[in-house]
Amino acid sequence: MAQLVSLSEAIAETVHDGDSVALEGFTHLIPFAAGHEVLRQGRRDLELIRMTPDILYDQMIGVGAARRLVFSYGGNPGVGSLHRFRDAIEHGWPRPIEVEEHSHAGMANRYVAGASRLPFMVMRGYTGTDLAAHTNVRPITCPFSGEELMAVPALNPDVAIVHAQEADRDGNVQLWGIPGVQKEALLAASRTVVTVERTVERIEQRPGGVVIPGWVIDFVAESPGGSLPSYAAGITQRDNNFYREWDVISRDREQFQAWMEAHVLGGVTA
Amino acid sequence: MAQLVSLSEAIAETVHDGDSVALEGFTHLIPFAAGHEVLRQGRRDLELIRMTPDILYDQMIGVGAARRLVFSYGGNPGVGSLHRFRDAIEHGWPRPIEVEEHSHAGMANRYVAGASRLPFMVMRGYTGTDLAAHTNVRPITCPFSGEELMAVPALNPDVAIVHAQEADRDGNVQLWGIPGVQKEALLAASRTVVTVERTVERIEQRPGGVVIPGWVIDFVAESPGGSLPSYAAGITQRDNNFYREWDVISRDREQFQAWMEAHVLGGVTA
Amino acid sequence: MTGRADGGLAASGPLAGGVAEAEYTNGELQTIVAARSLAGKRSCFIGVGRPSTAALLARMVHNPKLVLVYESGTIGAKPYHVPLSIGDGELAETADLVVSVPEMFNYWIGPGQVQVAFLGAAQIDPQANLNSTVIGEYEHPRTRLPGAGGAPEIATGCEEVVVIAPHSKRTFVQELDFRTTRGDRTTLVITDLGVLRPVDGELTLTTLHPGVSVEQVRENTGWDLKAVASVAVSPAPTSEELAALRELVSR
Amino acid sequence: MTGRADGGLAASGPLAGGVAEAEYTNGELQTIVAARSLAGKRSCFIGVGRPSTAALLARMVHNPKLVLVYESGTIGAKPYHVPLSIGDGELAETADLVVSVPEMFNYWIGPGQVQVAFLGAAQIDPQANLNSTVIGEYEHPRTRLPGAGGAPEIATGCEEVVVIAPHSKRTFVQELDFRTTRGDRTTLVITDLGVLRPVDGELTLTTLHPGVSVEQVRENTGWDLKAVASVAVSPAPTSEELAALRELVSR
Repeated sequence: MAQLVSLSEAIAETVHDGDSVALEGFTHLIPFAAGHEVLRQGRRDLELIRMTPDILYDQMIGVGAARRLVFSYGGNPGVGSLHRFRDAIEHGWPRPIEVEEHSHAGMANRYVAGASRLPFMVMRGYTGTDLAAHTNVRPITCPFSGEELMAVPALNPDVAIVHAQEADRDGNVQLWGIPGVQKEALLAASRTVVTVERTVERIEQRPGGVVIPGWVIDFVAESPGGSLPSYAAGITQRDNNFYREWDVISRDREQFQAWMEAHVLGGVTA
Repeated sequence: MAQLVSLSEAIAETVHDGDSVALEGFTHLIPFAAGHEVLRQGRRDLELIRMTPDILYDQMIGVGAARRLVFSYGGNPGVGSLHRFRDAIEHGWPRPIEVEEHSHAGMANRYVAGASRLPFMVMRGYTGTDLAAHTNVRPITCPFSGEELMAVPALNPDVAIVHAQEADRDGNVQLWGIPGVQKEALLAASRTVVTVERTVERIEQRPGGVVIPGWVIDFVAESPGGSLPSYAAGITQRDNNFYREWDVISRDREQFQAWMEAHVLGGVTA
Repeated sequence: MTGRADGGLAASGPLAGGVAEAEYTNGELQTIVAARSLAGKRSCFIGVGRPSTAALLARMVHNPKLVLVYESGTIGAKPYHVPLSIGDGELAETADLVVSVPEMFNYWIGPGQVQVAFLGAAQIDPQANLNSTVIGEYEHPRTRLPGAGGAPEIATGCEEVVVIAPHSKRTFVQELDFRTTRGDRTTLVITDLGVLRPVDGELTLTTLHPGVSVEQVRENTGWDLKAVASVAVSPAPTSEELAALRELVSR
Repeated sequence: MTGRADGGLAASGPLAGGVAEAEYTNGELQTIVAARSLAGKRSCFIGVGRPSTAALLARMVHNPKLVLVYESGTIGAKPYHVPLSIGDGELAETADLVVSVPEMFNYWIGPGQVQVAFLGAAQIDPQANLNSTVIGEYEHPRTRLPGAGGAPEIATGCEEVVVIAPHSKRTFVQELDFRTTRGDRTTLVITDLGVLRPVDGELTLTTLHPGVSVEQVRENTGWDLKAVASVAVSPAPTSEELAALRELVSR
């Protein structure tokens, strides 16, 4: 049964140095506030997992919190490069980062396997690309047809963190709009945190609403605006300008560090 | 793009003698009217596929329309036996019927494989039961962990028929309440029919609503009350009394035949 | 559709209520004992029939937060009436969430998200393996039963399996005609005569319902049933339990 | 996030409009030619940038029923504005249905439910294979690109793949630095200079934009580009196309 706690308590209870952590949200409901709290608590050596590492992971990589990145698309959506992500891979700044990359279909199926507590899932993919040789997938033969397909290994993060629109007092959660892989990430992880825009007396299911019962969640923390500059459909708006501004802020190491100090770390030495 | 036609036209265009046909609906939205139309059109030698063959398939088997049954639970929900199903298997009346049976999890995953156009899906199951030796599943080894799991082959019926609450004029369909495996059955099949309670100007998505776009459906036919004595959540009520009465009607071959003649076949020799 | 325990209340004869003050049938006691087994549990997978009645009773008397899961896809259903089928509209209307059948098995049952399962069967053997497929030979069955339904993966997915079955030699057999479902995770078998639990891998009599003798249970079991050294006796239904059960089935 | 074609409108120089009456940029023409390729198609998978602009233009001018699919899970999106990201709220709000990412790939993209895909890339080779992973060596890249995203399975799932890319030797290369995505199903490569199609398995120049010469295209291609015997010329934008495109981007 989910405990309703403060964001700092939720992160302190779940995220430890060296953990594999998935902060999910596919272009929507990205848990920025929770990721920033992880940085303020000074976590290090994280294995960061995320289909679409965008600005949040650029920030986490840029301050040196990650030793490893598991992903399928690392870009600033609609804008271009992630400069901190590139700097870490191209120049090892502020520290070298190990990379395991997949296609979106591969990552999605890895979460499905994780949520299903199966060791792998089967798909058509990777064959005939250079990805197959550079990542962790293995061929598998259909025992009925003999067709060769690809197996992708389950993703079972130590911690999954997602953002949603609302929770009730039992920690039942509802999100709506683009649902991404959040349900799978929560069901696949050992420990789970959901940040929410608001707490409600009773969840009324919405059109397109995805309800996740409180008994599969460890901690729920209120965090209004907790996905900005991403957004929570129906409650906050995506700050498209900030996504463009980030391209400028993040190009330069010093400018990036000053921005993080002023807006995220707030004097805390991460 | 779905064509909006009459029920008789939809069935005539899609269901032929010898076809494999899945009329799905898991304890809800069972497409009785469409199944009855298949019988009135005199179809024979069908391979009937359905997780939970209940009264509708008891009727189809009882008139001798099926040569084969693929299923996971053949009972009258909450009441007991399906007498026509039993008579066909135990005594070959009115004709012998071939049987391929699975667990629910197996059938569900066979539909998932079918909808995904993959030849099989992987699951934990069948091991240590007598089912494995009597049905079409094969062991498969995880290429990462070495664990032995089970592969179930894809289900891709010639025809899938489901019932839903509503469609718009482009044949986009919405159903709500218990969603079962209807989406998977439609996406897995070569030809598809959806019967609906009503046609609406525009689909407004409901809480729990499953929307299926018209461009993956061949035919939509209005059939108000088309899932009775099953039900369409929010529109019709399940006729629990009829499920109990069926136990009596179907026990006796002659009584069954008279009932079918009077209520379904209407003078047509099936 | 799975887990339907046979034997309605009407079929059970009254047991002398030497211990209890109220009169009750052994079928009522079986349901009440099943409901008690859900005290302190988080979630329970149930089929229709006695398991549903027991789980609803548990929510009324012992465990108002108990999460009921039906394989039709309804999670957290709070039905007011005992449902006739697992697809009854009230289940979806009152559920916390409703999922597709593939999601139910792949994300909820298979990974063990549901703690306890109530299952029924036509036959059960000393290792608690279950048969719900055929009586007789598979290819030429004497009685064709409904089949596996969700039981095989429910029985290997949930942490604990509770079997609810009428106690007779027809049901409690040395050798199953067909092994539909594995008994590895069965912790409790609740009958109209008493309760069996696995001891060293074999179902053993641990509790008798009031007024039932060990001999009576042995006579109704198709194998040489062992009993623990000191067999307990089920507490008779309390007046609260009995009143709640009767109110529930009369709705 | 996949399928973003580089090169905004502003980066394209004007082409002399000898054939057309209106002035237009070659970027505008590229978008217009891409939009025309969607006439008569049922559904199109698109990323952000020029593919999105082209697909919205196609819905305005050529094919109002065209179904737009974004990998964020929005199927049948009808955005009024060209979206900045594939997760823009307007996509979900206007979609016929919104699905999870696993469902998008497993039920819609993989099985070929979506007819046409628009993709972009940093590099393309003569067999239309694409690189969106690295420039340089994988372990020590000179430029780390965003990576595969949905492209590999989109390119093998959809019936027809249309690549939209700026025409330069940097992009059109003999050998990819990394093969991210297979080119088997590519039917069309639309650039700011013309159109290439596979002929006997090799991308071949079939159409020039007005005012562009075969030599000019060859100078901007990193392999010895073949051309068909009689190269066609793209019809210049109609005033309707141009007006619609400009209205669209000004929203």
